[in-house]
Amino acid sequence: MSRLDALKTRIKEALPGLECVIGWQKGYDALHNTPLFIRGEADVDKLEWGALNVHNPAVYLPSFAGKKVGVVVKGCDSRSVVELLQEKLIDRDNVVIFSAGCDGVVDIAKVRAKLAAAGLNAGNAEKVAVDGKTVTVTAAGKAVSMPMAEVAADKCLRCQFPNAVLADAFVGDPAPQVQAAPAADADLAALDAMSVPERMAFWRYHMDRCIRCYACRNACPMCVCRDHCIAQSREPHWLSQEDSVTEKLMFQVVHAMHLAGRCTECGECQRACPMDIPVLALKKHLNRTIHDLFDYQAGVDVAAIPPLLQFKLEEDNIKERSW
Amino acid sequence: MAAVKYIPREKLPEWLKALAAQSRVLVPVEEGGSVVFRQYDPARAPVFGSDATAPPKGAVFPACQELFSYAYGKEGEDNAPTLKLDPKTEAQPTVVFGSKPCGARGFLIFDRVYMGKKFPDPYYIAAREATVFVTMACATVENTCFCHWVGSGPADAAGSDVLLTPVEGGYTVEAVSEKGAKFLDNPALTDGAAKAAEAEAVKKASRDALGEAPDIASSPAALLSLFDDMEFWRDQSDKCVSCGACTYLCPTCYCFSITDEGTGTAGRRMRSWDACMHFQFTLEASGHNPRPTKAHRLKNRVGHKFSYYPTLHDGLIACCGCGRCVKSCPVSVDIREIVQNAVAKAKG
Amino acid sequence: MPVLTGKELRIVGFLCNWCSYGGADTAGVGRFNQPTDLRIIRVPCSGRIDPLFIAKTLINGADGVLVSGCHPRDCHYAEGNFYARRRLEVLKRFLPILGIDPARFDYTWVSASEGQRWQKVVTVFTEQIHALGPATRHENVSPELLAKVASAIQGGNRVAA
Amino acid sequence: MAEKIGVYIDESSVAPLLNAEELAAYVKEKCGGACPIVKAHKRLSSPDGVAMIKADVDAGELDAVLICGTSPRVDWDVFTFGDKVLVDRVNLREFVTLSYKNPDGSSVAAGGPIPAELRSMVQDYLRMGVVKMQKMNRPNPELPETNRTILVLGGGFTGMNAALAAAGAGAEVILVEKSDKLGGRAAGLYKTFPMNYPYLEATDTGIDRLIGLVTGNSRIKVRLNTTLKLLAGAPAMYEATLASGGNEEKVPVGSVVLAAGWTPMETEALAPFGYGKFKNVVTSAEFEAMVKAGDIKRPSDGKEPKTVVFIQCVGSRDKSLDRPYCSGFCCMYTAKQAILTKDHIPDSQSYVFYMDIRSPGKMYDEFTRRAMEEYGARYIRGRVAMVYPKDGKMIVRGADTLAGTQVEVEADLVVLAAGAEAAKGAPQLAEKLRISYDKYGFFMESHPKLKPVETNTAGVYLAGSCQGPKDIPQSVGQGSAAAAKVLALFSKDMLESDPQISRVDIKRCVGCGKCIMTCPFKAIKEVEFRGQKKAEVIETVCQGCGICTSTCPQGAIQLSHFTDNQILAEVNALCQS
Repeated sequence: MSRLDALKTRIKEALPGLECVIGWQKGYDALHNTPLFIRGEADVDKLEWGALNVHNPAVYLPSFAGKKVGVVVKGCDSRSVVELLQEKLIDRDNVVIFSAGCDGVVDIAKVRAKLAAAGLNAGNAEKVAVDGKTVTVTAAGKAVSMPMAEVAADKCLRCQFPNAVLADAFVGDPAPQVQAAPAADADLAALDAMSVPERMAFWRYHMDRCIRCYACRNACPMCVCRDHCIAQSREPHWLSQEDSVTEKLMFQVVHAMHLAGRCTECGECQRACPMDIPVLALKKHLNRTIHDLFDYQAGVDVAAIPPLLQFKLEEDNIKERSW
Repeated sequence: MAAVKYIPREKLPEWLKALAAQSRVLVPVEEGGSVVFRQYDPARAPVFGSDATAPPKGAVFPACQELFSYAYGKEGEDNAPTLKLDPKTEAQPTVVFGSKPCGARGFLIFDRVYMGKKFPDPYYIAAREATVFVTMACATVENTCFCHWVGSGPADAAGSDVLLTPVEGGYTVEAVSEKGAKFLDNPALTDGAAKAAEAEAVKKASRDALGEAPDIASSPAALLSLFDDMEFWRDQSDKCVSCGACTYLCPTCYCFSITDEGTGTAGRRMRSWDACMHFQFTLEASGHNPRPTKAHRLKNRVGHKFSYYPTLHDGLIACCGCGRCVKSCPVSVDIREIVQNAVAKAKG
Repeated sequence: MPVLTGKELRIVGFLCNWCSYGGADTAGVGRFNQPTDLRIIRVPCSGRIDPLFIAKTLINGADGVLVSGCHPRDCHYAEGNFYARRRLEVLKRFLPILGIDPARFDYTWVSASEGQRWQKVVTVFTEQIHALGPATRHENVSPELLAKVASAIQGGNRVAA
Repeated sequence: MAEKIGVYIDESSVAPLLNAEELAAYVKEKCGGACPIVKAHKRLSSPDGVAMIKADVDAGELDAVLICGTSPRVDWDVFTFGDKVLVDRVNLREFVTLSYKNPDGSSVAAGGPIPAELRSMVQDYLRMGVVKMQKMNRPNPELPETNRTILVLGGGFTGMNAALAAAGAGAEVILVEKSDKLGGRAAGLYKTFPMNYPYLEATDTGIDRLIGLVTGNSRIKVRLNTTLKLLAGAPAMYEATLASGGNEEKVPVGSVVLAAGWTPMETEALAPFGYGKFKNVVTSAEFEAMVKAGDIKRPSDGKEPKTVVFIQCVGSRDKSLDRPYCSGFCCMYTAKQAILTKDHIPDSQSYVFYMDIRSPGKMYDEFTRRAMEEYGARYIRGRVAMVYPKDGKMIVRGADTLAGTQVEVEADLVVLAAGAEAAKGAPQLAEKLRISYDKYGFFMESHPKLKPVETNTAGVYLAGSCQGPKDIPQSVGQGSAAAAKVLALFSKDMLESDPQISRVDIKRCVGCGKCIMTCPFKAIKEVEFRGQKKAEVIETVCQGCGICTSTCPQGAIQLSHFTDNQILAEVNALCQS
């Protein structure tokens, strides 16, 4: 039985006791899947499992507070579930986790770029076929094959958790671990190579086109403030309505700092950005910092205490300056 | 209507430079993978091939605009309180060059609200009158395009002043409005009669590529009939994450918010885009929110475009079918699907 | 405003009420010579300092930010400076990726009795900021630099050729 | 939100460098829209200054008062104007006029032109003060319970007197003593130099009677073998953590009187005189114990000493030891010990080596004269060069600077008047209480004349030798003074204005509980509100640190007086210009 069929079987069994089960289905075109909310048995057959399941369905869980729901997760998504459980934002008894081994998902932006390089528009995609190591997209009647390694999401290239860290129903064979991960993601490496003034210019360049839709925030499973985010409140009034780069970047700093020690690097912030702003690099850098300072990784242990909510009398890796 | 003119592709910079000498010229350029409208810079080649990620909405209706500055003070021996106001209504002459028809058509929806008799908006009127749209008809269409659903099309000139159509080697140029006619007076433009037929063929081809539009004429009534069907709206909005991408990138969304930004006793009154998908949009001072869930808010977004607005404005749908809300949505919420679902559901 | 026209730079200090604010008072009462660039914002505890205050201050154009609290283990509220230490260190390491020189921000501990230590800290920090010079604001980034970084990350090129 | 702010500039804080009227004009120009009253006054903390502000408040013109002058750590209890108005401070004295020097390090000439740096500094602080005040929220009428218990640290003469004075006025007192008995240094004394009429005889210290009074007082709870581990909170809302044995206990207190006392110098200063090497060299404290036991003997052989040499200023006034100060009471107790020696051993002869006789107390000089004239003690003005044994005696060799000769005395017993040092652990205690101490470990008062028993930590007072060496009468006086100051503090409705505590905006709170995790005082609890988890501050437990505020990502919990908006207003005032 395929992973997909096994998942469907398990979901059908559990569905009667659940408000709904969150997964993925086909979207408006061949290149896009979209979240699926299974409320009846007929919906189960819409379920998809594969490289186009780019979304992190954990983002929806806190909104079902008090109701018992099921969620289908990839390995990376499961870390968000763990983090939500750790922060008591969802209740373990109220969530049933379905999962299967994940062979990686595509980064639609990378696919778009590949198509553009071939003179095609992703907006004309007609067919997508994924077989193991190759993704083939047909657009405007022309098929373009691209190696999965070149269009996979950054997180997949360095994936430590292709299998869920926490699941109630894990079906099929576990997916193999990623071998020979790159030392650093390309975006982080590019920023690392820049001088400090160049980095300022970099953010000035990219944040300028931010439209402040807050998709980065709302797609983030850890942004639980959501409707009460300080970005849009007057009490407190952290950000003005002025659409300057300063204010826009400040929001990214708010988002990143609020995620320090909580971010599982699922990449939804950047994937969601309609303006293709590389906001994930900030979180990647911060995660690296948190790891260096506190030897901590978010979303792997429900019982862990986030590093910024605790302290040591003598810190191992913080050296205070002398005057 | 004036005769069709023609401009070869390589002459475009010449025309743009001439225009830029007289006014602000905004053209679509690539920036970090997105296409946005920026002031024309000969060093940056405009991108006319694909539809801009963000429409040229900000050219007339900025994302954030200072309405006036204010300062409270004291004056004279008796310390009489004073308030100084400094309104900023003047608008800069602007040419929006290379927008797709849907980008310009959006302002038709604005015009009825901000240039109507009831509440004329001086800021909008000044900017609108100072802006000329030189629009580029679509030679190709995308999966998300649905302009033909809402009474528009890939070569729709409504809302534009000049219409360009890409043809072999260049573009045909047609004046659509009187304002636009003045813009054709440039040596780079030659007679385009010979290219007219080819241009018409391009227009037809892209229109044909869109295929047949479904009948959504009943959408105003259908959506109204589903107003209280919250289960329907829950199902439609399940996957929505309540961000503002659809709204801010929509050429027809015209809602705004007003805030005072200042420290101490002086500051500025700002008008900025608002998004009905955000919780804050209808949040009342008491803390009560008449649209507390994303289901309420999505219902409003779809209802406003396909029911409430057309009901008030002679059946004009407040959507130009550009498909940005579909394409840019992080979770691919598809407004076409919702409207069709509503129509189907209302039929029973 | 005239303050920034001279050689003075804009340095903002966040000081905890119980220790460092007292230390700065002590330095004043002792009439210790101090640089004049610093403006002090009083907070009850270094644990009250949201790192975002510092980020906001620097992003909005301040040339330097100095935070000072009670020495570790001497916090008036027992634990505030321990939380602060973690948060502030994380922020300090976050700043460079934003394009802000981390030397523009420092945090330290000064007790209410350490007027002389306060004088030293302020003096050394102010010299450090003067060595860096005025901070660049986003609106003043040069077009050359912008052009240089424009293609640094080729993430989502959605433009058809 | 304050909309009608009265701004008051304290001339005594800004003059002569700055002109208070000019500053008032600046505030009026820049912030006039929010400040209906802007005034300068010669000295705001004077009764006249307070009355002026109070009159404006009573006239109903104001909803907030901004005091621009001294540091908020000073006079914090003077400026309270009831729960209708907010009060905040702008520090123009410590931060501006006292600390300002020209860039070249020179001081500003009074009356000369005001340097641009100084002008911008004072203007920035004034604007910051106004914008912060504009964002300050109205006082909350719900007040936390206040505590008026006085915690006295130190069960010596000073501490017991402070405790008795306070208890006598009806206050509850907790008297903490780190040793196993009350009495402190005085308990080791046989007698003290005369302190009462006719000031002729050494007299009983009265310590036993004092201990009796303290232990017999129902308002005073004595805790022996106990130390202060931590003091958290604010005046009338402090929480003291007391450690005793292995146990810790948290006790609510309203204020603290520090009477930590002193300790005699030890070996380092005493070694040059043979102390520790020769049995017959003893400290004055050891000698006093002999006298108290009625048994003055040479430690080496138990014989009664006939020749006793007292050496004064051992460790005191000694720059080489970094103890340049005078210990104050050694001259007097040495004279007393010389007299007592004669009393106990009539055929004895005392010698006193001294640098100067310092006996400024009432009838003190008369007493030292009696030692010389009636008891025949021989006073030799000069330093002792060396002390060494010879044939069972101690040879004390020194200079007689008045005679200009060297002298040698063959002594049976040498008594060293060891100087006073700050009590052990005094700096650590000071750090716990956030008060200042000098380089010798003595605590610093707020102001030598205006606030002699106050510290710069609100609600913490000091008395006795922990501030510097003092004799018993001075210590008693300070103990009583400290008690009076605490009682004065408690006599006011000091908490009529808004307490500095955190509050939860229940609409914004998402119930994640991060604030509960980081609150050091367990002052936040989880509650259910319309079926949703929310945080709630236990106002009486909240100490006002604000850790929760910087922990909460949605800013739903805000520390009053230091809200995000207030701090942001200050930041904006500094960055937007």
